[in-house]
Amino acid sequence: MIEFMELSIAVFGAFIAMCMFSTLYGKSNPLYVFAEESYVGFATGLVVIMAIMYIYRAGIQGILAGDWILSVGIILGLMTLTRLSREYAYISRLPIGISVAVQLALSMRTIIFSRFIRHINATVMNLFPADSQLMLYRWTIFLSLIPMLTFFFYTTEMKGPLSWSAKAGEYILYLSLGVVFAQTYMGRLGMFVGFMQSLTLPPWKIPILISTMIIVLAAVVILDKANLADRWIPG
Amino acid sequence: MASVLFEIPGMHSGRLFGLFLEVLIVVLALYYMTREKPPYIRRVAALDAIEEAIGRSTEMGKPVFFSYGIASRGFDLRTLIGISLLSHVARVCARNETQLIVPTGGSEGSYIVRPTVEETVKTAYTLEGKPELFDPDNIPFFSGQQYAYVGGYIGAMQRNPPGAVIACSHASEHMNIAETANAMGALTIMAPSSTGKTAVLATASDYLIFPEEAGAGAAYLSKEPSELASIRVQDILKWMAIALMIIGVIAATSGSDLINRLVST
Amino acid sequence: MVSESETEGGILRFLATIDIRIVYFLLFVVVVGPLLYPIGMPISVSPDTVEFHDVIAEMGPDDIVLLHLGTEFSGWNELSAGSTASMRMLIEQGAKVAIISAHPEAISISPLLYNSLSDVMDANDYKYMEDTIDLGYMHPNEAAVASTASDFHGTVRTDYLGASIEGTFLDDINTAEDWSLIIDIQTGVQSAAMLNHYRVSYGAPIAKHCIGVSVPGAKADLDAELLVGVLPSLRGGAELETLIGAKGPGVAAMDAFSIAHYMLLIFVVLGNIGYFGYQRSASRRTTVGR
Amino acid sequence: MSMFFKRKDIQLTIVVLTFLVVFIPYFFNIPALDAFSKKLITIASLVNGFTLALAIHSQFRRASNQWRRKSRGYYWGAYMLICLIMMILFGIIGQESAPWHWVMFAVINPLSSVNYCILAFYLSGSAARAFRARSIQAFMLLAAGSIVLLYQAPLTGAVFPVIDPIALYLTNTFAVSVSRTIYLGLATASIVLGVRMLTGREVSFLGFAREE
Repeated sequence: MIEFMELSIAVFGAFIAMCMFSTLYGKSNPLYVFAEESYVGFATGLVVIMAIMYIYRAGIQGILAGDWILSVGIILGLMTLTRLSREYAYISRLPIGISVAVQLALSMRTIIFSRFIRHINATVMNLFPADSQLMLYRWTIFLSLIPMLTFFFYTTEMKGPLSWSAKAGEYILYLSLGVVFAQTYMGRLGMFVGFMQSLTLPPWKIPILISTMIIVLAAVVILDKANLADRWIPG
Repeated sequence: MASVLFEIPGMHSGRLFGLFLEVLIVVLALYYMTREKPPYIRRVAALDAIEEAIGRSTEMGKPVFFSYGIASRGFDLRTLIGISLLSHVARVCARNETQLIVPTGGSEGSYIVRPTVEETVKTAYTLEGKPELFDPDNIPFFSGQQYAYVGGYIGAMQRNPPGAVIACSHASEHMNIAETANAMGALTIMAPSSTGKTAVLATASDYLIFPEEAGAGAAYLSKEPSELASIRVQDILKWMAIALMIIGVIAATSGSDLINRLVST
Repeated sequence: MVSESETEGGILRFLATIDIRIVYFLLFVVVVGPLLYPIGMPISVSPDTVEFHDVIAEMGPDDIVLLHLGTEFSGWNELSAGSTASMRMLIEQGAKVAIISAHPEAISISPLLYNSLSDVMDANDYKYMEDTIDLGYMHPNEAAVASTASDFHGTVRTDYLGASIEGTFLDDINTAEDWSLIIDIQTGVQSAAMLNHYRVSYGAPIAKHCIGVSVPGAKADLDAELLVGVLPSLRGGAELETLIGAKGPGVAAMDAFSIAHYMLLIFVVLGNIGYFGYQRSASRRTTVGR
Repeated sequence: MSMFFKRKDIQLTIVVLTFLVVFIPYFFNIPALDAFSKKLITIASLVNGFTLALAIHSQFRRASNQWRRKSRGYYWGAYMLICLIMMILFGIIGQESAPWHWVMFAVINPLSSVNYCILAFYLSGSAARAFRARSIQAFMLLAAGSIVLLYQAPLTGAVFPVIDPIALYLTNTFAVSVSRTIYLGLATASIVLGVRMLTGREVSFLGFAREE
């Protein structure tokens, strides 16, 4: 026996998903706006409640456990709220400045390792290892990386060998982007397939999916043909 | 990870070369920021496209849409590049008296960025001597939620078809914007912020500005010493990376792991 | 009467300038169709998946693993198969698992994970609080990630419902280096922060299960030894299910996955035929006109 | 007192000092500074949490503007606010409660999912429409993309195993080098941006206007 809760989630979930999909029809319509505004409201509410939970768990609980220095975080946090007033917005500069400075330090102290040094390390390899496949991989990475880097020089004039290298870099760049395109498509398709699977499993959901699809599509077409689509959407 | 060449007492192991590079970048950046003579910087082709796109919109009497991304991390590199390009686009639009619409929102970080964007556009109109043309309603705030913002953005384009859409530094919503802009017959100039987005937008936009080109473009247009310095230092570090890689590969192939150990120190 | 060349131009023109809505409709059909009527096409397993599998296979009862949910619901559709298979392996091997969410929506994903594996947990006498703990939404920003990496108990004191974690297996965790493995389920939420503050700063091994968009970057990080394994997209999930002999939704989705890929390729080929054919015939007409 | 917050040099000094407290102990072994920096990091993560109040404020302002102007469809703003408030109430009732569970799975789950998977449609559409071998560059993109697309369909590898090594070669080499190219530039650019912020050449984050 399917519980009412589960059934209502399946029916409403499929309906509101189809409302969102209706944007593919190419024109805005009230069903889409209904889905969109529902998402904005509920998702913003979710983010807010989660932020409060985080402040409570990482901050208030810590203060209650005797880690009083965390109260500085709460005070500075409250100071950011002055941003809402035109008159006192300047007070928020202090907490925002501190928060940005910490983020900046966290990023600057690590990015040089994770995005520069480790990648030089990974490129600097023996180009003649015993494994022939590995050899091919290493040569290719080395020989494709350097022209691509030269393609992105901006303060050096492109003359002679540098311009040839940059031209080669451009072709390699497009070849690489082809690979990346395919992988991106795989990702988006994976999401779509996974989502449609969640709407068809267990099988009792299938009639719900198909009927909501038909109802929403019919509603969108009727609204469009009757020129009603524009009337109920925000201007 | 290769073993370190040597250690310095009082310092954490394996972090010396990183600190050296940081200090080097700081010194180079400060040098180029304060130098009188700006560094040479080559023309970036996509910038011509921006002027062309605005000109086309002016002729058609349609608005230009410009967005700087959703600023999900507040004032990060990509957002600042977007704002830098915006100040240029706003000036050209003010000069041509073309309507410029700048959708804002899309993330929590966008709340802090939005007032700066408004100021930037206002300043551009004032500098062009046309402050009366500045209209805050042309900088709509759609939502703090990524896809609700996209919904608003797309809706605005559908109601007020643009002549050109210039979108920088967006996240996954870049594709939605590009596709709708194409459907509305606008000229699309897309400046994605990552490899994945560059690949997909290569098929969906009229002009593509590579992530690094956008930074160079912003520096080229603003002629601001600190932005020009940024491009110059990036090039120097790239030369350095190439040198380290070539020497390192030659050394590694002949059996020495000196470079790997040096950079791991 | 319509001449042959004009008819040909018509078809080629149609191919070159196809109505997008036809593509959209067909994509719906080729995805939903095989889900309703599965074909059961064979799949091959890639070396990346084997590497990812081997990393998890090394975990045992003495190991404490962090399952980091850097995904929202949409990403979960793509990553659920691989994540569930990974969690199943950990439960069967008796490894301890803590879950941290980095996206507000992920707090409702961990219960889904536990529910889908409740029979495996029962069969292995795997219990909440003793063997696994859900720590809830503790990674809202980069500073928070750095904070749990450098001072775990200074930041996290309770599970997601407020029960104290004192006296549990998490007592052994003080900094990021105490984790035996981190399985990072990623759509890009705090992904770089995990690398910077867990891997680079403390050397914690990270195996990443990511959406297709992030695969190129993850591959570069794998090559740079910043990651110890990469499981790419839904396909990786299906392959992992195949490897551990627990075929589930991932494998079932592969029919639709294959056909949708072929559909796109067919459109690209037809579009190019249309483009070249239409352009060529158009230029021929122009030449004749002159 | 207000001068303390309004003066750019004072604010910048605080920013630089905070930066150094977090930056230095990462490289040098100074236990006291390290302990302090750890607390500072937690404090910063808490401060970030409060910016959410700005989110609610902006949503209320948007909805009330629509209501005041009585612009077309103004009632949607009110509907959105009701949803927002309801969600906060459900959160207060508890994350184990039925209404919370219902909203998470009947509203947020499907809408979040559709928002992203709709991109599969846009990608297919633009590929079908614009993936053309117009130039050598476009041909390279198309050729490499097609091989990898073919490989990614799991059936291909099972029927024609010959495609696997070719596609793996492309994904393990070219996709790696293009990401690496971007990373190397990004690291330097981010650090230079940091220098610009710390030296007061980029002050928009403090709420000072960006000037030409």
